[in-house]
This record gives sequence, structure tokens and C-alpha cells, in this order.
Amino acid sequence: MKLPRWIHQFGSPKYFYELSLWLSRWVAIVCVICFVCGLYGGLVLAPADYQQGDSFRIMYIHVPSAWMSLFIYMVMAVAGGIGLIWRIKLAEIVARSSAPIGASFTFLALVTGAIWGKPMWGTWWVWDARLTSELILLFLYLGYIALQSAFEDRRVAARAGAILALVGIVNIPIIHYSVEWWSTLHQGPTITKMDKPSIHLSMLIPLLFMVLAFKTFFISTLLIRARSEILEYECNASWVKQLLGSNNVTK
Amino acid sequence: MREYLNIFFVILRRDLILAFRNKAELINPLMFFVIVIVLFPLAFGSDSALLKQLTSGIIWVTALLATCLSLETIFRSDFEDGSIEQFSLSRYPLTLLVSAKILAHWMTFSIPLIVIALFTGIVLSLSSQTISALFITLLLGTPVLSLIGAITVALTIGLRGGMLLSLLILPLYMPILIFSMLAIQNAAVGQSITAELYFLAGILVLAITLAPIATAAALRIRLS
Amino acid sequence: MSKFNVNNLECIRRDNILFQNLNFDLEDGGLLQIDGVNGSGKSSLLQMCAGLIQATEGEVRWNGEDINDCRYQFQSDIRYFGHTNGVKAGLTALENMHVMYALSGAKTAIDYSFVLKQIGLEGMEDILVSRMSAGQKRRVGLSRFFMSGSSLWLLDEPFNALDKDGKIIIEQLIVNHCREGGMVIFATHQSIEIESYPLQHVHLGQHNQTTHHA
Amino acid sequence: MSLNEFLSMGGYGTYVWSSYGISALVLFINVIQPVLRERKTVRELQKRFQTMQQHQPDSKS
Repeated sequence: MKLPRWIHQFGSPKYFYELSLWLSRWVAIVCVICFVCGLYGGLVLAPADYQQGDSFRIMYIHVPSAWMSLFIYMVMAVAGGIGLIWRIKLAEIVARSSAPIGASFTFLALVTGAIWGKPMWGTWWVWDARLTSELILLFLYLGYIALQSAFEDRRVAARAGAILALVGIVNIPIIHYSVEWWSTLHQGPTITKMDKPSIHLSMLIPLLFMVLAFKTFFISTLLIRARSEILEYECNASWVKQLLGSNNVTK
Repeated sequence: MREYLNIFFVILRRDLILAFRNKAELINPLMFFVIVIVLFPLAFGSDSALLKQLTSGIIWVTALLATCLSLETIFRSDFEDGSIEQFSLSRYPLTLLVSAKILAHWMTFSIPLIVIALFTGIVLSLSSQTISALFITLLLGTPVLSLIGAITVALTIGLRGGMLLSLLILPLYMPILIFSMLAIQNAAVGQSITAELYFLAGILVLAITLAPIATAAALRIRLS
Repeated sequence: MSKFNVNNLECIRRDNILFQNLNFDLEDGGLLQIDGVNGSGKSSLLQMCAGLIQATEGEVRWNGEDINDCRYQFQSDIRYFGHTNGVKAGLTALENMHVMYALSGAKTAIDYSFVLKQIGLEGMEDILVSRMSAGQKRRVGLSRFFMSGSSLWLLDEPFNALDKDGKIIIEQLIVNHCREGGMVIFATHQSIEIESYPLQHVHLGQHNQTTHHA
Repeated sequence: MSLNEFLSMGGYGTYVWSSYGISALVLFINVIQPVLRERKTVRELQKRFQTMQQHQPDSKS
């Protein structure tokens, strides 16, 4: 199926290369603002939880990064699929650049989850359903990145990665449900306080700010990563030669 | 329609002949399975009660690892001698030819593996319900292992780094292991295992429909 | 009356440009040779014509339709023969030919011993391909061209590993096919002398590929 | 809310601040690494173009 003209035009790397620097700067500013509000609200304003005391504040890092890890995997799968079907270079670049960010968010969710669990259960690692599926998600990310780096030809790597991401997306609900089923049967329905505690308004607003902050962080770092990918993709294109050939260093 | 069935069975017959002519590649993963099973009594001490509990788990995990090792054989020889190019340029959809190859791999590798697994189960004195649960879960689980395995093998043929395949595959195998082990443990205590079997069957049907398509796409990408 | 045309095809392999805006057309009975030094992209061009590789720019058309749109129709009309022979070492020559015949989907029954005689391997039906020499393996691979049913042939270095009379068999095969209205594109760096038939040329070199009619 | 009360976080200070510290570190890496990589790519490509220019100054690129 043929896409309308303007998608290809917008998708042209040269146009995106100039746009991305300006865009990532603005998005970064929004991100910093959200971070400040979120952290201030979460760490200072929000009252301590009646059960967990102040340790619940780790939620402001754990919950957004857990959501982001899943969200970025979906972005990777969708962008990979678009790159695969319509062969749009930009989609492949987005998929390729978002993998490391997704992996670091998943790692973040795991570490903060383990630290949050320590005061409650006394052990660093607990086979809680959510933590286990985060761990498996991290394996999927590492598998994707390993596959990407195993190919020399960039275009083939991106398309192979797209297939793996699509297979992964189909498997994530299966993995999540099987881990839920497995953990409830083994430990019994532990009341995991990992869930958002009874959300009081003053706790919820900082959480929304933090989620927004993480999303804008993802977008702005993705744009930076995409720029270097574009240069490598397009190193033969004439516009790259003019841009760099006449040795005026941009940025 | 008859034409498609005919080509399916031609490819299947071709792969079975090739497998039986090259016995070594057929026997090696099974030898690996038996040897790894023997390792565990050495580790835990032969008569310990702990070993009794773990036997079915050991059998399943070892079957998983043996399958990982044997997946390479599905496409590597065809990739090296150019048969994959001929397949992808033939008049028949690559998905059909690939599903014939996956079925051939399952028949030549997983069926002997199930027989040996049951045999080791009996030798290690598992109860009869556990063995029947082991048989059913292996019967439902191993095709999924071959199907999902074929996708990742198609992606990683000829790439350097042998471990890459297992790194990609094992996370996708975890649901199969979880549901099979739950079924076996329920069977051991006499509870009904239909719920887990439904899940395994559901995953099997999903894999049968989607995996060949994904494998064909992966092969086309790998050839380009 | 089928026609095969390539419009401003471009190929970039590992960040260096092999060839750019390459155009050529082929009608019924057309014979085209792609020559150029090693690594000049001959095989890549041939694989693009077969549809194995996607071109970064430009398109390949079969009977006016882009090959990606009419993939299976196109694939049932072509036969590709790459560096690797597409022959299984574990099978005998006859078994390999059975598989090729089934894959080609040709309706007419064929006489395998006659085909073996044509490629000069008669009496070697039941010998495992693994025991054959490179030249003989190449001939078994070439036996797919004796099974009818495809009009466009794509041959990548058909002559390597073949001895003198092997070459003659191939040249005869190609010329007959073109005389019967088929089309052949073959890539080779060796100089060949098909004198009795008009030959088109595509030369791939350092950015100066030229297409001309010999 | 005095400073050391804030730091002690009701006794959970070590957990809260260690997790925030690690997150800050991971986010920092995610900001710096792409920027450095882009500089490296730009430098590499410039070097490659310069060498290309010397070898075939009249190349049609």
C-alpha cells in the first residue's frame, strides 16, 4: 500500500535532522520543568503514607519507569513494523534509537522496585509478579540490542530487529499473564504494596508530573540519538557531505 | 490446493531423509539431554528427597536447553548451500515451505526427546500421574519451542556469537516452562491440570498460525 | 510477450555506492551480460533483479508491474542460480532433481535420465552429491534449467567450476532458451564468446556503468 | 520540614536516596552518551569526507 506523499516527505531524514535539534531543546525544557514540579511535589509536599512511611516516595521513580519500559517497547514494535512494511528509514531509526533508553528505564524499574521491596520484605529480590515480568522485559530489550549489534548492514539490522520486537510484543501479554499465574499460585495472593497506595490527590499530581517528565525525557534523548543514527544512515547522501564536508562543525 | 500439499510433503520427506542420513546431528542433542540429566544427581546426591521433587523440573529445563541447541539445524545447512534462496524464489509461499521444515525438525528431534524424557522419568521413579502430565505438556510444549525457535534461528543464521540465539529465545520460552511445570506439580498432588493445558494449547495454536509467517519474513530479511 | 525493465536502480552496500541510476530493458529473446570486476556489484544487481534484495532507489518491473506487487506471479516466471548451487549434499542427484521439479511446479512430466544425459552426468543418478566434484555439483544445480516453466533466467557466474564442455552445454542451453523466446541475464567476469546471438551488455565499474548493445 | 528530617525520610532515607541517586545516574548517562556519540560520528564523517576530497578532488560528489 502506498503512503501519501507528505509522509515520505516528512519522513525524509534531511528534514528531520534539522527539525530534531530544535525540537529536542524545547522538549528538554518541558522535561526539566516537569521533573522539578514532580520531585518537589513528591518528596516534599506529599504526606507520608500511613503504612509505608516515607519509603513510598520511591514510587515516583518506580511506577513511571515501569510504565515507560512497556511504552517504549511498544514504540519500538510499532516503529519497527512501520519501517518493515513501508520501508520508511525514519521509523527504523526511531526503533533502533529507542531500545537503549527502554532498556535503561527497565533496569531503573527493576532496581527501584528491589530497593522499595527491601524495607517491606527484608530481602533485596522477591519473586513478585511485576518485578519478574520487568526482568523478562529487560531480557527482551538486551536480546533486541544484541541482535542489532550483530549485523554489519544497518538496514538489515533494523528490519531484523523489527521482527524480533513484533514477536516480543505478541509475547509480552503471555509472559505477563503466565508470571502472574505462577506467582499467585506459589506465594499465594501476597498483598503487594507495589501498587499505588490509596491515591490521595496530593500524591497523584506529582506522579503525573513524573510520568510526563519521563515521557519528555524519552522524546528529547531519542531525538539526539536519532540524529547520530541519521548521519550514519545517510553518510553517502549529498546533504551530509555539504553539511560536514565543508568542515563547519554544527552544534 | 493439491499442489500445495504435494510441495509440503516433498519438502517434509526431503528433510526427514536428510535427518536420517546424517545421524550425528540427530543424536547429539539427545546425548546432551541425557548427560545434563545425569549431572543433577551428582550435584544433589542420588537419594536425597530434594532430587525427587526436582526431577520433573530438571527434565523440562534440560529439554528446553537441548531444543535450543538443536534449533540451529533447521536452516543452517540450507542457508549455506543456497536452498533457502531457491525456496524464497519458488512459486510457492515461503511460509508453506518453512512450516514443512519446522514440522520436520519437530518430528526428527522432539519426538525422540519426548521418548527419552519419559524413559528418564520412569528410571528416576516419578509417579505415574507426573509422567502422564510430563508427556502431555511435552507433547503440547515442544512444537511451540520449535516454532518460536525457528523465528529466531531465521534471524540469526550465520551471525557471529553463538549465544545470541539462546539469549533471544529463552525469554520467549518462559511461559511454556511455567505452565508445564504448574501442570506437572498439580498432577503430582492429584489436582486437575486442564487449566494449564488449555493455556499450553492456546499458545500452541497462536504459534502455529503466526510463527511460520514471521519465520518467512525473517528469512527474506536475512537473505537481503 | 513479456518484458523486464529496470529503472534508475541504485545499490548501496555497507555505506559505499556500488551503482546508481542504472537502466536497462529486456524483451522476449533478449540476452544480457553483466560484467565488471569482482566486488563491483554484479551479484547484488542480479539478486535485485530476482527480488532477493530490496533496492534503496529505483524499481524492477516485470510486464509493467513492480515485482514486489506481483511477487508470486513474477517468481513463477523466473529461475535464479546463484554462487551456491542450491543442491543438498546429503541427497543423491536424482532426489535433488525431484525436489527441484516439485519446487518449479512444472505440470509436464520430465524424464530425469534424459536431463542427466543433457548435463553430462548420465548414470550418476544414485551417487550422493557430497561425493561429486565441484563441477558436477554445479551441473546438478544447473539441471533446474532443463525443467520447463520459466521464461526469465538469472544466472550468477554460471561458468565457474565448469570445464570446457560444461561451458559449451551452458552456452547451448542459454542460446536455445533465448531462441525459444525466453530471456537470460547472466553475470560473469570471464570473457565469453556467444557469437551466434545478439548480446546486450551492462558493465559495472567505478561509477561509470554503461549499457550498450554489442 | 528541617533539612535533616528531610534527609532521614522517616528512617527510610538510605532506600529513598539510593534509588533516586541511581535513577539520577542512569538518566545522566542517557543524556551524555548520545551527545558524545553524535560528536564522535560528526568528527568521523568529517575525517572521511576530507580524505575522500584529497583522493578524488574532482569526484562528482
